[in-house]
Amino acid sequence: MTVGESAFLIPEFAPAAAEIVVLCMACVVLVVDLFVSDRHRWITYGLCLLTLLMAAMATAMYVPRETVLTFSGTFVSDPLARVLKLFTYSVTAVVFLYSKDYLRERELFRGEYYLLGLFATLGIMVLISAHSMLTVYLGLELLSLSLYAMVAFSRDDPVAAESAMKYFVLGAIASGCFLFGTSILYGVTGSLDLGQISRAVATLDGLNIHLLFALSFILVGVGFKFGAVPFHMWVPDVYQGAPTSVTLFIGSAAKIGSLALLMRVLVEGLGGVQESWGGMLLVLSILSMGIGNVVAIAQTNLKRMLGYSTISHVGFILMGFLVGTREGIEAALYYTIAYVIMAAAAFGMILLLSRRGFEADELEDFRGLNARSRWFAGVMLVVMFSMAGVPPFLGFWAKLAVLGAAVDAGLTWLAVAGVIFSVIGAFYYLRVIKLMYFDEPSETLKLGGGSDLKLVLSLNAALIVLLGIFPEGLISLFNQLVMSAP
Amino acid sequence: MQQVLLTIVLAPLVASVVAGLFGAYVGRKGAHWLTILGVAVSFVLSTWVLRGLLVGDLAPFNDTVYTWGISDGVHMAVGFLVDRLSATMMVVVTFVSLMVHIYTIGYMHDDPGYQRFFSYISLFTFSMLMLVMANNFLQLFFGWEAVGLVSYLLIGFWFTRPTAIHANLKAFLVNRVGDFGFLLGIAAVLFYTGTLDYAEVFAAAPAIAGETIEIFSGRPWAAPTLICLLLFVGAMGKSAQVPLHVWLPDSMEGPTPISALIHAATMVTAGIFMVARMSPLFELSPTALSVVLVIGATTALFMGLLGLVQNDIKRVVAYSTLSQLGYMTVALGASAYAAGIFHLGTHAFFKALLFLAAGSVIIGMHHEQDIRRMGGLRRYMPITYWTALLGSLALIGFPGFSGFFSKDAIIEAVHASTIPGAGYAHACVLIGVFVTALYTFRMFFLVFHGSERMDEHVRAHLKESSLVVTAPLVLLAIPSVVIGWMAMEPVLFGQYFGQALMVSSERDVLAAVGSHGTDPAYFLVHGLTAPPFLLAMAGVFVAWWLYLYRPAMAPAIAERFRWIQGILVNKYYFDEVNEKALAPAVRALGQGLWRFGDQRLIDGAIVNGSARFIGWLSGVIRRLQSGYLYHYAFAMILGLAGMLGWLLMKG
Amino acid sequence: MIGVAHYLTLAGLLFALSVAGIFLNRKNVIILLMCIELMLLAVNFNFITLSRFLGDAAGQVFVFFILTVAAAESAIGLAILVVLFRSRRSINVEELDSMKG
Amino acid sequence: MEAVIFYFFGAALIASAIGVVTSRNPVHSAMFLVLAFVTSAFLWMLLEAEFLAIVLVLVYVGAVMVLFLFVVMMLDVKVEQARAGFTRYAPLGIAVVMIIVAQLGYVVWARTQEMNFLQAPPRADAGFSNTELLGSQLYTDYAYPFELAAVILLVAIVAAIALTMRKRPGLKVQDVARQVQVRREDRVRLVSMDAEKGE
Amino acid sequence: MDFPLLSTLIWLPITGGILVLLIGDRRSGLTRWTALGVSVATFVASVPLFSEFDRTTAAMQFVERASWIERYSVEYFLGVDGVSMPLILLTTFVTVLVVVAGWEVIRQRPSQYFAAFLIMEGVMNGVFASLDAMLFYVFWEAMLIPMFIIIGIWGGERRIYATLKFFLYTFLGSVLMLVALIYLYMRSGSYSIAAFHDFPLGLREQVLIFVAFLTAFAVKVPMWPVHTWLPDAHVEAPTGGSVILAAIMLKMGGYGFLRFSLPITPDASMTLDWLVIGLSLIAVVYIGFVALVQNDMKKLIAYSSIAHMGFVTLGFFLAYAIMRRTGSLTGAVMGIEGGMIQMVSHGLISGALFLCVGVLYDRMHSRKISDYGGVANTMPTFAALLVFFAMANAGLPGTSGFVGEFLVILASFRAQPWYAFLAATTLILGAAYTLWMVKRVVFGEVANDNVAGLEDLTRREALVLGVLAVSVLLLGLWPAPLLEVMGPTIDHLVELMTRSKL
Repeated sequence: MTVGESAFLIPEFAPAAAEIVVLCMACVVLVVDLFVSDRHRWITYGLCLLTLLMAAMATAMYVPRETVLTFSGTFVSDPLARVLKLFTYSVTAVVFLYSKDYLRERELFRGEYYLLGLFATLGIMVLISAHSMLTVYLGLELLSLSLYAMVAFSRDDPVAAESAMKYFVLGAIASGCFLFGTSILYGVTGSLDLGQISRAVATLDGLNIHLLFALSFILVGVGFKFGAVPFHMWVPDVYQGAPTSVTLFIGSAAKIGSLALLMRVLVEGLGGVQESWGGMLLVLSILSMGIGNVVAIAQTNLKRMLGYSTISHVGFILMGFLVGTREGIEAALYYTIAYVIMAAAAFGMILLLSRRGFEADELEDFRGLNARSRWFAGVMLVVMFSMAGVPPFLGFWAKLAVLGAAVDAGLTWLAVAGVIFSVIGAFYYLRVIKLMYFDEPSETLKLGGGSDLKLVLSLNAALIVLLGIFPEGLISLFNQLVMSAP
Repeated sequence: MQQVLLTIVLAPLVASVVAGLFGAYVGRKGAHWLTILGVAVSFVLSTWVLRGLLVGDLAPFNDTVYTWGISDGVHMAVGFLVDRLSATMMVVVTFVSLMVHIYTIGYMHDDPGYQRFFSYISLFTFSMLMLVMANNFLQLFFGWEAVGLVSYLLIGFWFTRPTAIHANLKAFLVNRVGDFGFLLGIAAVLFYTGTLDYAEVFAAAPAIAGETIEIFSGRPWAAPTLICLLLFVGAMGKSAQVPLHVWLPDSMEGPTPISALIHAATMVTAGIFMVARMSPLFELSPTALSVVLVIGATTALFMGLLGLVQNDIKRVVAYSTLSQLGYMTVALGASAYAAGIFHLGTHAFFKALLFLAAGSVIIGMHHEQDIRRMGGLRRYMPITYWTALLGSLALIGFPGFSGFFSKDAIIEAVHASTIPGAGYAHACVLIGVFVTALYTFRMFFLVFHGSERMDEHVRAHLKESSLVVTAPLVLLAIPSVVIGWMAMEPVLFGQYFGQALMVSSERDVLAAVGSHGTDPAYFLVHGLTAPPFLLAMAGVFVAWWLYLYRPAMAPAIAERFRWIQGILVNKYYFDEVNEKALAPAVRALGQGLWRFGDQRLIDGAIVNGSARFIGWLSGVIRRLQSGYLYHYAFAMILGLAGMLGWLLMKG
Repeated sequence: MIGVAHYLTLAGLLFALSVAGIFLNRKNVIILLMCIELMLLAVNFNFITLSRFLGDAAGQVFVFFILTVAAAESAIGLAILVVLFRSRRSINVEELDSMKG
Repeated sequence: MEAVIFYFFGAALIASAIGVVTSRNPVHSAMFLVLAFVTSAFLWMLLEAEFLAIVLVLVYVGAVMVLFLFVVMMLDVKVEQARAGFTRYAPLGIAVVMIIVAQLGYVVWARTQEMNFLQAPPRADAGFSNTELLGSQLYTDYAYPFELAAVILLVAIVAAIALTMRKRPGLKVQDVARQVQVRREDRVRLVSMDAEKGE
Repeated sequence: MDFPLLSTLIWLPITGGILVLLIGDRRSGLTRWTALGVSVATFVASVPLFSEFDRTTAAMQFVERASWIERYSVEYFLGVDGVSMPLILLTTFVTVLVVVAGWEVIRQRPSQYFAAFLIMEGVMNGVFASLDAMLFYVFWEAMLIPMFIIIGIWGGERRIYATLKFFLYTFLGSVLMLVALIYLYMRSGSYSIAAFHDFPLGLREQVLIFVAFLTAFAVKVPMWPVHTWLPDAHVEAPTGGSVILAAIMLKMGGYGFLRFSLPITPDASMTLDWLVIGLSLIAVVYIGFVALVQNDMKKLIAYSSIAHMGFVTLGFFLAYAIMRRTGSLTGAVMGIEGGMIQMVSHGLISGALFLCVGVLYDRMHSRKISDYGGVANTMPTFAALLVFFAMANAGLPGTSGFVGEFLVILASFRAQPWYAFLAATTLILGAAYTLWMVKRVVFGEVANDNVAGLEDLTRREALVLGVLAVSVLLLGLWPAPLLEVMGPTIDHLVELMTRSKL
């Protein structure tokens, strides 16, 4: 065992400018928040949004010609990373914005929420740019630990605490498994660097038992993060138990983290044994689509239902990955982003409807919404149909992309299974619409929520419609990203 | 020529539309004058056309009016074929229609649906003209169904009467059964000849004589037989042949002018006309002709028998109509098409006359229709009485009257026919003559002679009907008496119909009938000694004996032959079977398919069943999400174990 | 001769034990947290073993980070535990079932 | 010698791990865990990871486990309620564990023998410093992860404080600002009532 | 054609619908007039489609083509031929009537009601005008949304069951089609329907694709045994919804068979034509019996729709049987033309019948036959029209209902006399169930006080029904223009569907 002979070079910091900005600003926020009274908490909020804006600028302004590795190869900046980061900032900003009124009404409007949110965002960014199993792990933990804390954030709520505990324990198991797999992988390939792992894997026999052994354990971690069956058990409980603003974060922004995890570890690192993990994902995918859709039907709690809905969507995302072709990966990326946009709007609606001392997370709370607000009933309608995969909304194209990839790879039967499950799934989305439109309202209160929330939520829905009618842009974006990757 | 024909057709249509849609504006007078004018125009022009054709001024017309549509190279058009056959029909139709229009003014005088009625009957005239003037199957079917529609509307004219609306539905449906066959027949025609145009079909007909088709595997049928039988099913429906006759007696629920016009004189004879029109096809299939013969004969006799036990004046006439239609059909079956058409014509006059006379009686009796409550009306309604007597004599075929010539010709023709079933048919028609006379004069005696059995109130108001009622009676009585004498020779033995009817030489029974002599006088003399005359006289005598001379005898005989009486009163149980067995069976089948097939099986088991299954599955899987952390962890570990197991099997 | 397989097997057993501890333990959340520590220990064992046998320091570095994260993790875990106990007055695993289905 | 140390501490490690899992009393579990860490540290020494072995004992046993014990004590979980034993599904659970052990055993034990490229390198020189090695790596190649680790600790701190430091909800505190801002509507409710009708 | 006529027909009503939504319910007068204006404008805009149509060619006309999603070669590709053009006209025509029919009846949220119908109009036009399979699919599915809402909000008591059933049933059918379309795209590299027509496929693929298409279209048509959503949806839908459902949406299934199943999978169609023909005949006979025993007017009409649509599918699939039996294709075109005319005609007639039921329902709030009787006494004009439409429904010659049935029966005799025999039973059954209903509702003595209090048609209702009656009559008396328009297209279609792809 020797000291690294290779001469150490001062790393290039520019690619990580965004991470640096976020970290520094997080520290600033931490300090500022100490001196801000509750009434001026908006300063913290504003600073957080500013942070995201600055990070976005940092990311957008750094445009290298090609993939850049830095920090001794632990950090990578490639087009995919930059795009995903930009999505992360936007979604996080939307999450922060949606959450503001909700938190304020629950007296949770404290700096820590935003701070943890920023750290979680940082975790996602680290995952996105990870180029070593070590950074993958650290990003994952940074994200997870922040999320655990955020779930438990509503301290007096026993349900929240319970869900946080479940999330924590299961998450720890998952990361334990992930680490165990990583250690074996380290033994097999002799490296933690994803590039070297990839190269090492390429030289190995695809059926190398240790590699597959490592893969199984890693898949537990990936599956858990995504919430794929059978590693999904936390999803409904956490979605339901966490404060809605946190559910929103987990359901939207955090999914980009999961996506990055899968992209980096499985696609980049272990792309050589795609057949093996594809096969395993196939099972996870079918189980997720099936169980997610079927069990969602029985739910009465909207957040919980959306949790199961997430599981089913994960099935679709995995369908894209398991195909293993570029089309499949492209489709999975597209699907994930589409899902994130839709989920943000869905949870945004719950936030919009909730008031002080009242969570609008039961399906019943949406009863007769059309009579209370035609506009926001329309927003929810769009979201639900989009999630159900009915054209001309965004969700349809996402499904189309994934199904296309599956059919192209000769997995037509899987596509058929997928669409049949999505028909089952359509039932519970329709039920929400049914409640909003066909039933009489049980209350006639005007909707609360600030105008900023309403505006952004409307824009969010408009985006779903627009990207449904003009899907070309987003589709070709991911197409270029995937095609440009080595 | 085309303009003339169009005018003939459209005049009643226009009148009908105006009277129907703008009845409120034109008023009652306006409505009846307008429609009468329309029909009168048609009648006059029709007569002109017929005359032209007979004299030779006009050549038969066969041309397209407009193209209805071209599909797959098949030219479907609305067009007219006016030869002597159709021209004759046109005259008969328009004449009877005109009479009925006039008569209606009196008969429907107080009815609130006055304009509507006129509109309907004018529409009917239009439809019937379209039917007889058609030069292709499509238009034939048009007219065919259109008259059915109007018949439906008119039977149910008094739509508040449950019996009327029951009857019209029944009429329509039974007719539809016929149309069902008819349409298939048309399809068969198209299949074999590739065209719907009469002339082309007839031209192509000989070529298909040898074709066969396997309807049931292993049993080839001759194509013409199939075509003709299918077409004849249509004729059976419209011309009320057994077993599709059930609607006609019930159709008497409609106003009497309708019974006269539609259900005696014109529409019901459409089937006869159609078969005659299709003679080039029917001549290709002796089998089909036999079927026609047997069915006609059966109808002729057995429907006549039913007339014996009816007490409703209109129903007696209706069963008589059925029986006479049977005679016409028999004529067709025996290939004596001309005789059939001839009887059609004479029957149109005398049967319309009888119906209108019955209507006149009904008016006089204040809408009492039961002949058991009539009697001795001779004194109160002389014109009706005398015209009815003439009609009755014509009906029973009293020598010299129109019915005599036509019916005798048929009986002779059947006698001369040699196709299978001819013997049975001959027997039927002979007995039928006796039966006809019996029920006709039973009714006649009960209504006009004997004791006055109506109540005082009715009797006090009994009087002869008004001129608009009696004038048509008189006008109809004239042809009823003379038309036979006038037309017999050219129609039956001459070249009256020219090329319109076709009879193959080996079955030319009319030629055989006419081999001894063709003039009416010969027939008259010959008829006086022939069995039909004797049978008819016997019938009249028996009627007199039973109903005038010894009124007590009839119930006694009825008592004696109770089971026969029962069968007859119940009309051979056709209605019972239809209404108590067939209709409930159909409804039960519908209910079964609906309740069991649709609701239980498809909806219940499959559709809702799968929904329930998913719901159940959801409930089950949901329970796996127990809420317990260790179960969650266990699931993850199971997943891990599963993946490990899978890879170990692979690696 | 004690080879790499010996160490890895030992770590594997440790891992299995900790996993078993997690889902067989029906009573106390704290023991769950301890099992997690045990699990991380097993992972660390693997890394150190492989680091040694590969002659590569990266494994040891990884362990260093795992230890750090594990400390942070237990801090948060225990904090959640405290919150849980305060709000429910119980840390019994069997009573953590208010959400299910 | 190496084998003796390995088997001895290995056995001790497994035993203490079993102790952790099966103890009825969380305090006992914690103590077993400490024992497991310590025995591990010995084995790590055997693997020439001296720095980590020491860190494990110092940091883990010294800080983290103390934290555990502290929480156990603080929450004052009643010992008698703990661990009523394994429940009826235990056989199934144990079966699954056995399956996993078998799978692990097969791969790690049986198949790792094949990995002959994993040969133990010769023992390091006496002058070799494991600590120095790690230190130089951490501050150069692993600077980025190192920073991230720091952030994670920061998150832990923030989270722990945010979650556990609190004002008691039952505590009655005067809020002057709110008192000053009080408005009439907050205190007086105007009720409009129908005049009574004398019937 | 420079002016984007088809785009106008799609987007004008959709924009109009959004506009109506924005106007809202408070100014309901303005809402109604805007809706009417938009629908009339759309109808007027659709007239040139007919008048300018080139009747001599089977080629697509009024073509618009632009790239939409390059990544998947999805194009915004519109065009009509003799098959789709009449259906677009039917759509624009019926929508006007539906808007007028809903004029005063809809009091609850009129703006959403009218908007839903306008948007649906645009989307339905899109379905018929799309020449790109994915564009088609987008419209095809999007159509479900407004319909789901329409039935759900303005429907009857069991509307929720009905609308969910409707949605899921049709959704299930169409997602399989989606997979088939994707498959075709992956094989042929384009979503152009014309490209699918020319693309060679093996028999096994064809059969699978055919089955997928069949599921989608059979549900929509609907064919037995996937028809059970229709009675429920019809019964519960508001009048306008039933009309659109019956008049247009069912037609999409038939259209799909012509546009997709037959030309894309000719060999599979040939192999499996017995299945479609069998199901069609079952629909005619079985459903005829079921319709007979219905005691709800709308349900009865709904079942009659299924039976009538059986003729459509029967007509479409006769070609192969004809070819097998007679060795020539004579009659194939007739069957398809019959089916097409049946579609148009059924659109008018069943639409009219639903409007008639709606007229009664608005007055008495009951659809049960037994609640009526003797309506003719109090509503003579209405009764006359109802009897007329009933007769048309029973296929009386001179009405449009006859034309299609006639042609299909003629053609089916060529294929197999028994087909014709079974199909022709509709003459009896159709008349039986329709007229029996008419008898019980319209005729007889005034059944109860409610009926006695009925008022005859308002001018608005009379206008709508009158216009429909005239159309039904016109089409029945002179179908030649329609046949002329379809002729070349269907000739071409028959050529495609009989050209083996193996």
